[in-house]
Amino acid sequence: MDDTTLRVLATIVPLAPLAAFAINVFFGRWRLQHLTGLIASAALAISALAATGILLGTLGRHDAAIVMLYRWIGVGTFQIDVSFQIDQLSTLMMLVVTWISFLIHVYSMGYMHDDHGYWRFFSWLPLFVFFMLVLVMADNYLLMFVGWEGVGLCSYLLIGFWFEKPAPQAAANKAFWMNRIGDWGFMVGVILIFLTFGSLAFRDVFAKVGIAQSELLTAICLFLFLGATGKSAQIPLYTWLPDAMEGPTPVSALIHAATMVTAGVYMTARSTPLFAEAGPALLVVAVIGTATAVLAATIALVQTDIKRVMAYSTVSQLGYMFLGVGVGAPIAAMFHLATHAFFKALLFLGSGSVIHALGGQQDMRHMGGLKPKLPITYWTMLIGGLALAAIPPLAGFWSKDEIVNSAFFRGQGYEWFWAIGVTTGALTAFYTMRMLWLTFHGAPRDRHLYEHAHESPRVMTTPLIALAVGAALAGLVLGWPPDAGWVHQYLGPLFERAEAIDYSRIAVLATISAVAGVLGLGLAWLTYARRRPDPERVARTFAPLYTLLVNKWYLDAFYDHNVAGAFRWLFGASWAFDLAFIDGFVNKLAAGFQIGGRNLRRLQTGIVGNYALTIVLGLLFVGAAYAYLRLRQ
Amino acid sequence: MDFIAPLIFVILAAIVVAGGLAVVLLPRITGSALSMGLSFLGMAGLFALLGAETIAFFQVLIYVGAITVLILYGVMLTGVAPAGADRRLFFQKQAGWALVPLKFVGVVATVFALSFQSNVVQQPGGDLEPLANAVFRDYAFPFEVASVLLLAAMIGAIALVKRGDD
Amino acid sequence: MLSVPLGWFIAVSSALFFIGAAGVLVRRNAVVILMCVELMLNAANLALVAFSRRLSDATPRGSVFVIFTFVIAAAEVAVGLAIVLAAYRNQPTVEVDEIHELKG
Amino acid sequence: MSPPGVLVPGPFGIDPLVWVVLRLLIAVLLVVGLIFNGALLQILMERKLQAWAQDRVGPYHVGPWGLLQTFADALKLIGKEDVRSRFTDAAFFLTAPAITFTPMVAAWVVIPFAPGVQGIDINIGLLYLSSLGAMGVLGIVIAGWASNNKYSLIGGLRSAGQLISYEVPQILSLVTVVLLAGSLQLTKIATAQPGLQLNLFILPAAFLTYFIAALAETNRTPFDLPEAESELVAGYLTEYSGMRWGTFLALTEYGNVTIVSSIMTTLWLGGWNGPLVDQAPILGVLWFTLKVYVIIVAFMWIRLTLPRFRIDQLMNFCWKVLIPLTLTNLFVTATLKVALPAPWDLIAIGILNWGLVAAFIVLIPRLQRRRLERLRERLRTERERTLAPTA
Repeated sequence: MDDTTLRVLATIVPLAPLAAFAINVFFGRWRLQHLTGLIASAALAISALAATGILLGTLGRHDAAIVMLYRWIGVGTFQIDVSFQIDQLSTLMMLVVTWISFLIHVYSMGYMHDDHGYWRFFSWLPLFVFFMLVLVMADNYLLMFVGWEGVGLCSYLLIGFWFEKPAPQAAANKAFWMNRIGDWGFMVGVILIFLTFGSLAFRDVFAKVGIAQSELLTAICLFLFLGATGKSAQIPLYTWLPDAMEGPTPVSALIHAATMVTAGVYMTARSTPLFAEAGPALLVVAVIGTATAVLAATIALVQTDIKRVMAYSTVSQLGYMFLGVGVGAPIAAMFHLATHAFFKALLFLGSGSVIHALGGQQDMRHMGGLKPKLPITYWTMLIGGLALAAIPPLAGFWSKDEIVNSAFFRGQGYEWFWAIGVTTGALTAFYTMRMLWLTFHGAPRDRHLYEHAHESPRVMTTPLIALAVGAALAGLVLGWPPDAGWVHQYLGPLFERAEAIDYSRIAVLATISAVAGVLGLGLAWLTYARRRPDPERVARTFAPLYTLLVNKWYLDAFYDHNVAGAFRWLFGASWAFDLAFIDGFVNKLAAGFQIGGRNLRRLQTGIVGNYALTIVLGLLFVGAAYAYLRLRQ
Repeated sequence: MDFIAPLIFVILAAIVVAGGLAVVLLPRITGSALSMGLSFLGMAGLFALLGAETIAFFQVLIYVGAITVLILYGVMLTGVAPAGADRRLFFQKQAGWALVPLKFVGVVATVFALSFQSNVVQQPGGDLEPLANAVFRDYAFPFEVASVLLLAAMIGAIALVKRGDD
Repeated sequence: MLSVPLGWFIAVSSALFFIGAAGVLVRRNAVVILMCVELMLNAANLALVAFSRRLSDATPRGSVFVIFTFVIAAAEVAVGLAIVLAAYRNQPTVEVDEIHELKG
Repeated sequence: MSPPGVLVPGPFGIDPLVWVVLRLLIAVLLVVGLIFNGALLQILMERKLQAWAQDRVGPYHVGPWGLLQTFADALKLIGKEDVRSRFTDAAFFLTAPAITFTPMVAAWVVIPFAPGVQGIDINIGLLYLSSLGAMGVLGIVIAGWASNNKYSLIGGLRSAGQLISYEVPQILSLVTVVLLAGSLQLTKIATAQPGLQLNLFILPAAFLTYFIAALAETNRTPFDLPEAESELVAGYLTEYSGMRWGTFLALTEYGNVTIVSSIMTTLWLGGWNGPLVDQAPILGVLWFTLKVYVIIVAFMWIRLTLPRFRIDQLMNFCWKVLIPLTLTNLFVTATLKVALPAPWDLIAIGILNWGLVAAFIVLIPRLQRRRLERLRERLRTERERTLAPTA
């Protein structure tokens, strides 16, 4: 592909959603109304096709293509361009983002059909896609930060989409604040990078990675990772994501499952050259990722809101991705990111379809037995659920397995990560099965809702089917054979291979995790279908544990009371200090000035001319002084 | 041709200085405004003579086309007060007293300035491109700041003259 | 071909500047004072351009400053006139020595 | 044409110094002749066109088909007694027509009629034209002021407000073209449009906005508020008569119309470009004049078709419709020009511009209709409120 074509395509990819945003936001309200969805979807289709074109055109290419649009800031040595880096990583992200977004846009045309904010929805959604594309295509940290903040803004707008209700407002604010903490970290990281390397472009920074002191590099990476924990909902900043489910379901699918929350993973993978040199930073990433995976999976076990189960599941899966990056397998992490985008978007859209069918009911305790009513939704969600539970040969199996296997092969105690990962896999399978069973099987628990349930329209089911195909096949197509599949060959040149792979043991490991997954499924089936053991009795027996889980390990409460309380105390103290010392000093000073002013105000005649005269006299004085000094020389 | 440039200079300088004097001395405020416009025009001519045509036309566009008209607007909206120069004289006396050293310094500065004997060089090809390069490349940031200043001034002016009831 | 010495331009500039300064001191009408301030700004512009042409750098810095002066002059006239109008509305006079409501 | 101040030997062995003076004289005579004759011709044309459109005969007494009517009018104006009210401000009253007339004449210097047929080809031609256009306001304000007549004063102030406001979209539209051509030099802009690759097809939105702004800048209907006879008698012209009036209205107004038409011709219609110009450059004058007159006829046509704006409508239209539109256009054009490589940017800009034109055409009637509905609504509620106690 020649440079001009690449340039045009790379410009079209982000600009098409931006154009859709511009049209919809300016004209959507009055003139276009119900055309906005179509416009946005068409723009996304264009964008997705252009991204595919870029993939096909750059297949054989191993170096990164830089598409510079223009110089954004050029002050002295501080030069920032608006330019895109087209390499394997960004192309993969572009493809995932544009195609998933396209499907979700199409789905939303059905889902949001009767909403009075239809045009508003289809203004923010393409804007989000635009910022997301800027984030993944940027060739420097500052432009990435623009996209980073932009997706945060759109996330805020879309979580609070139904702003007339109090809960979405609160959720939007929470997401905003949590992200702010993370963004602060990211910003500090970026500033440190500039101070250390004198540039923000990825290629310059990575080329010069050796000049930084190891401690400084660790600090940079930890700050960047703090940003990633905010955006990608990891411990300690994960609590906003479950609340973000107050937004419309397509938003949850697109932003809070498939794309935006993976930005942290992408950023960490993109910064691999930094992290690799940064001593303990990778270990921190791995530990946090694993901890988040376990924690979120346990909370997901007891959630009753179908979307919240998904949300905690997303947090958990993101933990897996960070584990992948942390153990030095960014390819596996990116692979999981891609497959996760498919099956999690599918699951969200499927649950959206269920919610749509039940007229807005999200509580699984009111569902049950919906399988005959919603056949397409059921079968597609089943595929998605099995993929999430990592049952071979569906997509999730290949990618997740690779992450935990990488941990195992790393050795040196990293086997623990493998063990925890596999256990968490069983938990994942358990809550997935629980969710599916409670929703679709058994007896209907709410007759009224059941009677009125209906399958969603074509425009919603078609994306479900498309995503189901992806969720079923993506792993096999991209990841077979293990560790030498297409995705490895494609991304391979970007990342150095961390560990040698012992193929003979892969089969054993894969069997173990498959068995773990099946075990989880089976246990859930026994519990909820056969009531052996009865779930209520289990909850009673392990009452303390159950309470702990239902209350989300008391972390939310901890944040609300202790962290916020600590801050409140700090603010109170500083206010008191302010009153006593700073204000006291200022007041005394002011009193002094008052006395002085009372005497000096006679100079203030209120006649402008006098002031002008004073200025001129001052000028004369300065001129005379200058002349005197000049003449004395 | 050597005499033409100094001749033009003298004519333009006379216009500028006479216009400036008229601004100060004419009793009628509209007269002041018009002579200010004249002085600005002469100044534009001086700029053109210096080879800074772009600046010269900006001068016409902004000073003659906008500022003078704006001032005329101001004159007409505030009404023309009768030239009552004899109501409070104490301030004028002060000013006149101050003007003596001021004029003295002015004369000294003028004499001093006349000792710059080197001629002004005229570069070939006009000043449009160097100016554009300077403003939009080297001074891009100050330029942006200046535009923000203009915006602030505009909002401030609107806020100041906006009546409460509309 | 241009044979006007730099000093002449500076002389005109300083003359205009002091005319403007004298005007600010002598005249009592606020609008006239604004005009005189404009004259002073213009005088500065002339000096800037003249020196800039004399130095003949690749970047005409003086001319760039003149452009900034334009901006300042426009802003100053807009805000100044607005203030004069607001004051006039308050107390129908534009004589600066009769407007001293803000006197402390 | 040679740069200013450089001596070139004239034809027929005329001494260089003499040739400079001679050339100046010829140019001045030419331009003055052009302006006077152009005004006479255009007034006749306008009257004939109006008559034609309104199914009348129009002037037919003087000369064959009334062709000499305007010449007679001009003679009458020149011969008229110079009447001036005692209460006018003499100095300003007398200089005001000159203040508006002079920049108009000066503007002709840079108009490129054909390759080589141009006063002077400076590289900031458009800036020159814009700055001269801004100067004319002064004369109108002064005229309104000096007439010592309320109608005149209001007319003058309105005119100043109108001209200053519409200068913004006018210059912004010009800048859009300058962005594409990459030059402020009129000949370069004209030659940058070879064949049918006219800016009119690439930047129709800029053309449209410039056209509208030019209507306002030249005080033509529907923007002729300063001289709105139904409300202001004749605005700033009320106290003027004789040739002073003629200078103001006939010469300056028609001269300005010709100048903005020339600018449009150069910037959007390719200037002198046309068949056979390469072989015979002097043909360019013909093409140029033809294009200019097409635009002038469009001006007259609009005057025949549209009623006058109200002053608030005029200002609203400028600040709320025209300036946002031109700003959008400028922003989009600049972005695309920077973002896309060579052949694509023109295509994209063209598509977006036509889109803007379409949006403009769709939007304006809608806005008007909505305003009208709101007005009717208000009137109805007011009527109901006033009628309520009696009913």
